[in-house]
Amino acid sequence: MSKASKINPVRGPVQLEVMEPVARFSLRVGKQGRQQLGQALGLELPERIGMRSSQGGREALCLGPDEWVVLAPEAERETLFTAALEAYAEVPHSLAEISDREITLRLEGERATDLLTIACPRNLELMPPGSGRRTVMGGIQVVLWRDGQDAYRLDVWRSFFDYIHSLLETGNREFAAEAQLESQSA
Amino acid sequence: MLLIHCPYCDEDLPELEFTYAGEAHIDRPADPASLDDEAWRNYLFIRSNVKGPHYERWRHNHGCARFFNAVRDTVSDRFLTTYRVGEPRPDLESLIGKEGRE
Amino acid sequence: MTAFRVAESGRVRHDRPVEFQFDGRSYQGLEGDTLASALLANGVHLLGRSFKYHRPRGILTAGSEEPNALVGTRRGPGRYEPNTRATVQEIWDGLQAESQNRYPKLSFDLGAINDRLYMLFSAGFYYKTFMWPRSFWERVYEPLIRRAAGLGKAPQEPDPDHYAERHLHTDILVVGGGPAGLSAARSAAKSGARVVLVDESAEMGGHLLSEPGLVIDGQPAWDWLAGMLEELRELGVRVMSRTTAIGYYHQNFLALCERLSDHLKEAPADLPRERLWQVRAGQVVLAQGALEKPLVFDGNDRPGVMLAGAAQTYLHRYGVRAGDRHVVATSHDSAWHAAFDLSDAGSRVEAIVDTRANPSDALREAARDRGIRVLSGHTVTGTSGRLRVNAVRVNPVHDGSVGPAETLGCDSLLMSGGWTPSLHLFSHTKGTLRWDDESDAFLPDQQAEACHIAGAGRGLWGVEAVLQDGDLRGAEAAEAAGHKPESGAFQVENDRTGSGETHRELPSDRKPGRARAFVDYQNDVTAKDIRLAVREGMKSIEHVKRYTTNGMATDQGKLSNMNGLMIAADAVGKAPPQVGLTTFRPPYTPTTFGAFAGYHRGDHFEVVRKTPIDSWAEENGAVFEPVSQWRRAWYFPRQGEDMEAAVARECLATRKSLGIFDASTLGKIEIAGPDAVEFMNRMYTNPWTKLAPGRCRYGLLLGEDGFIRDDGVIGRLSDDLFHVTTTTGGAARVLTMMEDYLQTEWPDLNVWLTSTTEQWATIALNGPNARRVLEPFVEGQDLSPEAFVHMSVAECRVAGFPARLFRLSFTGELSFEINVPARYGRALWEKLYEAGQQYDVCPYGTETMHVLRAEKGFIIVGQDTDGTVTPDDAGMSWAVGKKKTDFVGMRSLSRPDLVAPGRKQLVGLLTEDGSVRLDEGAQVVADPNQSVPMAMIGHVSSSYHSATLGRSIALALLKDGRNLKGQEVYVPLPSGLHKARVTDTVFYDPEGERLKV
Amino acid sequence: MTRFSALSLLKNAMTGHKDWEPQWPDSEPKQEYDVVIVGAGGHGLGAAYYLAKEHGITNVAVIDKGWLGGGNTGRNTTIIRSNYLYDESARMYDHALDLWEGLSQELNYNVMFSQRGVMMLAHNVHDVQSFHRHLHSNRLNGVDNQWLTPEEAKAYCPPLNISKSARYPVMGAALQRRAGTARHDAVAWGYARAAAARGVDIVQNCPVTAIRRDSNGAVEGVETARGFIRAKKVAVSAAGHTSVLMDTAGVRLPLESYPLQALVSEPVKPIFPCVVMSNTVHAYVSQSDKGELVVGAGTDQYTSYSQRGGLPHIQHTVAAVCEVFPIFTRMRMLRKWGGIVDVTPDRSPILNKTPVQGLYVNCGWGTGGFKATPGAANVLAWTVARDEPHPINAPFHLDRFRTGRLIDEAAAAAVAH
Repeated sequence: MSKASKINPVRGPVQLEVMEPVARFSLRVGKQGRQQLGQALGLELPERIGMRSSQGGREALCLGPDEWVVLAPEAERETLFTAALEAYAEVPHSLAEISDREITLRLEGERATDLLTIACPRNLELMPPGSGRRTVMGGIQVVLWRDGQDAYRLDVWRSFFDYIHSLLETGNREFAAEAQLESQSA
Repeated sequence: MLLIHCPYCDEDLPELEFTYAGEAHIDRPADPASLDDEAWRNYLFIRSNVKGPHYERWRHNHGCARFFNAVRDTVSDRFLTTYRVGEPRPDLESLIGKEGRE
Repeated sequence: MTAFRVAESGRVRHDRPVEFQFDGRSYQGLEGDTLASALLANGVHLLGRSFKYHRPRGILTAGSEEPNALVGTRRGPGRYEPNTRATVQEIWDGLQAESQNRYPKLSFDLGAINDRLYMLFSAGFYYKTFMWPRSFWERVYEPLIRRAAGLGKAPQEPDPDHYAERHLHTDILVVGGGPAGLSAARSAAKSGARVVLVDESAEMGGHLLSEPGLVIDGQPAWDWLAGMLEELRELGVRVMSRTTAIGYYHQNFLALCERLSDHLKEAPADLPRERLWQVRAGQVVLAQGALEKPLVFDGNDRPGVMLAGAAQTYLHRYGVRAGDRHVVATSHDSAWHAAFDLSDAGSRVEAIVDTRANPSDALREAARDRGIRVLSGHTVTGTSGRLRVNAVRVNPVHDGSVGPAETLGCDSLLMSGGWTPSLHLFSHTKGTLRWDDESDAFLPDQQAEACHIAGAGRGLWGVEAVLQDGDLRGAEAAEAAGHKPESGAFQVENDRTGSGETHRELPSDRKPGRARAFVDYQNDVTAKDIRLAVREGMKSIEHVKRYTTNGMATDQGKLSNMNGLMIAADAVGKAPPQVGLTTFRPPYTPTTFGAFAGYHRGDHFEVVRKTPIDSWAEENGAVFEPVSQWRRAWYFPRQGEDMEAAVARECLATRKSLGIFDASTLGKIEIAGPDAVEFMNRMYTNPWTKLAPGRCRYGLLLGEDGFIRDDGVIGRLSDDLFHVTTTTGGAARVLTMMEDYLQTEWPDLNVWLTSTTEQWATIALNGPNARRVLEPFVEGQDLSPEAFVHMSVAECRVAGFPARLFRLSFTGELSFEINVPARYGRALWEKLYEAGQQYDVCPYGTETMHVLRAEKGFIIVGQDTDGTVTPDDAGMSWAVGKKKTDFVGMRSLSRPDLVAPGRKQLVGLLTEDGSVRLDEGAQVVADPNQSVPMAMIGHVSSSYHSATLGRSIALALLKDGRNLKGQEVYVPLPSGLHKARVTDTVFYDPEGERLKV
Repeated sequence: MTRFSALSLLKNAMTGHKDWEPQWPDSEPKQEYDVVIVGAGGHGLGAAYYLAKEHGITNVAVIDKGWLGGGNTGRNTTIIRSNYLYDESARMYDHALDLWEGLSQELNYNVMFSQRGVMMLAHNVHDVQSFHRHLHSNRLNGVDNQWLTPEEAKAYCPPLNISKSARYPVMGAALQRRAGTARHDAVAWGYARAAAARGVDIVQNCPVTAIRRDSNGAVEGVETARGFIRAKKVAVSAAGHTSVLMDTAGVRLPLESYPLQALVSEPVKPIFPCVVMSNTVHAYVSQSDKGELVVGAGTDQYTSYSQRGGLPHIQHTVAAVCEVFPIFTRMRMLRKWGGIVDVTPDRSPILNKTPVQGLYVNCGWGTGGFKATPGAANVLAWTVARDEPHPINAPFHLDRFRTGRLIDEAAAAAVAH
């Protein structure tokens, strides 16, 4: 079985990678002037929960009816802040920095979706690549970005990160053990 | 585990993303000081606790973070509908009628 | 080959022998055997002892409904399991099993004395006796009862296995891999729906595995099965064996338990033992078949007495004959076929005893062809044989009267009392059942969930009918799930349709009071127990169940409920549905705690939140304490120091020079927007309008009931931006409460809330040298006392990191709290720690923090308040905006009891003997000379030894406390009576001089 | 009534047990009673018994919508203790405990009251403080409760994990030795039998649909599925269903009904000698006489009358049990079930007169009703008989929610700082 041979018996079939920090903001703004603010921030703000946009290295994901998480390269942190500050008088909003609130884990591999289902009760098939959601994993709130059919990013609050990471590693090893067993019996 | 329709996300989602937030349509009095003790007690503590369709609040706290309203039958735990904060109380009869036809 | 194995028969691998042990003796079985089939192949029928009478028991069934053949199994250290069903456990090389509930050994059990005294142990006997003398219940009777009860022994060691979880979403879940489930899965899958098919057994096929003589669509049953499974695979159906649907919950949410390793000789280390699947299905097809009922007659429990359907399964699926000489007792056609098959396999069938006067001619003929004697219109009135049945007593019945007995020698008695649909999961949903007079069975009626019952589960009989029905239900489910259904047709040859009749206990010529006719085998409930219960007024089936324990054994009443109901209904004199059916409750079969716990064990039981500075504390020898989900450094003992010494040193060092403290766990909420100040005014008791940007203020948050919920220092960063801090444990709660008010009561407010608890690492520097150490690191803010007064906040840079800097004090010393992005927390800590060396900087933990704040009379919410304390009770009326017309909780503060005299108020307490530290929680009395119960006036909420003051200090909530200032009160402790003086809450530096540095 | 004893058991054994009488008659309701009690659980049946025995009022009916003892009486985890913090609660539960101790003899029915001790685990500093507050208060109230070190706790309950590296290490425990368990069904049956013997009618399968009041506003009787039953006094003791019924009399209650789940394991030989409660980890365990581990869960988050309850809650509870008692992972859950508990804002009961003349209420016991059974029944009978509360239940009045004089045990246990 060619599938089994790909599996690293120690680490499991899914690549788990802790990502470097980026500038991350929680953006809150009402309907009024929303697109104007988006322009100021160099981003389109998608209106539907779960939808994403990206523009020149910046990304936005709509998490709630008036809430977005906005990512930008670290170097653009101040630029973004300044732009928001300038727009504030006309478009009151909240731009809170949360770059350090969360740590991001990247998952990739054929069984990435399966791996998430060890802890995530949501139906991930209803979350197509290019979308994202705030949801819950193992009782812990996370923001899940689906970047591809088999690729995800998972933003986890800092103090919960190790817990989620090690839970997913356990699941990953478990998948490897099952594959090993299957290849034995095949 | 209940399956709950979030009226903001427009998705059916597992209960684990939600928290219950008590009976709905109990508005905080605009001027609490004007209420006598009994009226204030009623606001604080008296709940309908109905056996049947119950107007109640939930929060999609591990999702869009919105509070919203729902009508749920407390005998079957089945949701008849969910709706956004600020929307009027849906008419029960039409809801139950709709249920019956399903 | 073992004595009872049929050559080349069954689905076991005759070329793969497996060695295992039972009660220390080695046996050989074959790969594919269960423990039960392997023991039967070796002629072993005695497997255990019953619960109450310790009667010898054998194997009754071939499935998970087995009530008798429960054993302990062991697979190495920590892997002992009691009450394993031998009929389910697959054998593997080296499996060790042992019998249970017997002493000294299975064949000679002293507990069997109970069996001799059975007349005493009637239903509910324990309610009627063991009451005198009173003290004997706990000392004598109860321990005796407990020792006698209980089946297997609990595991004694922690379990080295791990357990897993998965969530699964599917269009259609089919429960049961027998003919109905297979055809349902196929028709559903062909429509394009996503289908999951599960079966508790090691392989799919269900009844087909026990009836290989069938020819389906022109193919032998097992070939057809193989083809079917291949087709399902091609259709993308997820087929899961060894997977039991254990519970059916709201909105088509089902729990499945998959067993992964218990059947393996060796399992990879990371392989979980079991996995709990939580499935949300659009539609559910329940194809769980039917369960065979025993007949109820005297001695129906001897080893060697088995359900006929089970014998058929052992023969065909495992290639094992249940004995050499069988008698078959039945009220249903199905058992005849078992007899025929055994006869064809070389067993001798002494007789078929049918309770019906006129079994069909076809059956009689088939029996005659095989030379089997047929006794129709007969009853069974007894069996004999100590550890295994050796004879059956049968009598003819004419017009309700029982004729003379005849004894038939045998080594195996196969029985069938007909079949009852398996509707347990359907019952979990609160779906209703209706009584069907024709089949004398409960059938599904009103459904409460989107489910479809297929096959024998709704009373159908015969494989063709069941296949056809499964196909239809599968299509129906697919259509309901929004797919275009496609159904097929089936043709089955050699189909054994049949019918039967239902009985209560069989008629007998013997004294009914003497009959040991078992209804619930494991719990030793007999027919006369049920009749006794009814006689004593237990007329609801729930009462009968609870009084007799019928149906409460580990088979969950699968074998006993229907027979019990028939007997109870007869005794009450009502039709069965009027007496009712007890509710079936999850799980469908007993399921390990481990499977339910899943990953939530050991390190994964619950998250331990750690701050960015936690690792430094750990490296530097901190002792930690759990605080809500966090662990926090409690104190930093040096060599040889106990907690008290460490805390005293930390306190003194901080007051004298400099202490450093990790406050990162404090909750933080950013409140932003044009209406931020209005929002603050409405939430907190304090006034906020006049707080200037750059300044901060202590805020007090109440519940709407007027009691203190949380507190913290709140900084105004700009007109529209507040940095709120909350207690560690209160962070999430406070944010939720704020969101609730904002979203539902005040949606008009233009303000937004963001949790920033984990964005920032927070370091508190306390002590007269705090500024000296900090100053060189700070850019963008003048730290001088004039430029940065007490209760100020600034955004600046500290050690090059972006920072929010507070000057505030929770210790009474000059103090700064520096918030930097979490990733820099440890780096900043280390820089400050290094720079602080010149001032003998002292890292301290939560205990020192508590002492220092108590010396200043600052409260800890949750310790000095307890959910019943108002701001005034806590002596904090100053924090309540006098001119405010409303804030959360304000109205409640004027409720009669909250303004009544005699409320408990926070005060200081100084013991007469300063070396005495009162116990936190100690109760205070005014009059020490009263007798118990004493009138208590309050309790000690905080109490410490203050190294600074060289004596103990305490805070207490006392009735009318502030009026008691200066007076003496008493604290009666087990160590003695302590006198204490009521004081102000501030023990140290009441004028706040030390802040003016 | 046949007196139960070893002798009567022996005698009946000789005659094949065919001479036992019904333990209570299944009564048809009369048209009128002095007192109607709604709800044939332990509390209602007990109140009827004490009305007859202590107050000489025997023209009493206990009416239930189902079979007697079929509500929370038959669905709880049977924990009995009295080590409550506040004087009011301690008195109530200690009164019950006193009655429990002689109940089998009093009722001539073995309710299997077993004083195995209830041990409550402290897992953090805050628990320790809170438990100490209880201990001291109990001591001065004459209620037994003692502090155990982790090692002593383990000696008292050997399966306990006291590893310091546990997620929630055991920092000590509060033990009430007089506390324990009883056989829940037997409590209902014993009271039913003893009440019936004194002339009380027990009417089963007869839903009460409304309480009727006369033109003066006083109670007139109850409407039932079998017609109107006149009564001078009506006491409602219907747990989760109380508020719906009281509504019909115009009395609105601060009650909400929540699902509460419990479960048992397969039976095993004695392994667990006491009751252990861990509020922090949410594990409540004992072992029944039959050998089953009896495990209580917390309430689900939403109000419900469905008696179903969700899976996540059970998972959490079982995980908690395995955390505190790691040897139990290979034990199997045999059965789980749900009850409906009625909860007041301060989690203390309402047991008193109501604003309606002749109407009495006993409700709001939340998860703690079983342990109070004899005490609550006893003072309810007093209250009904004398039309005034017994000093023990006087504080448990409805008006406290207006004045703010709550008896909030849970708030006193408070939240972690």
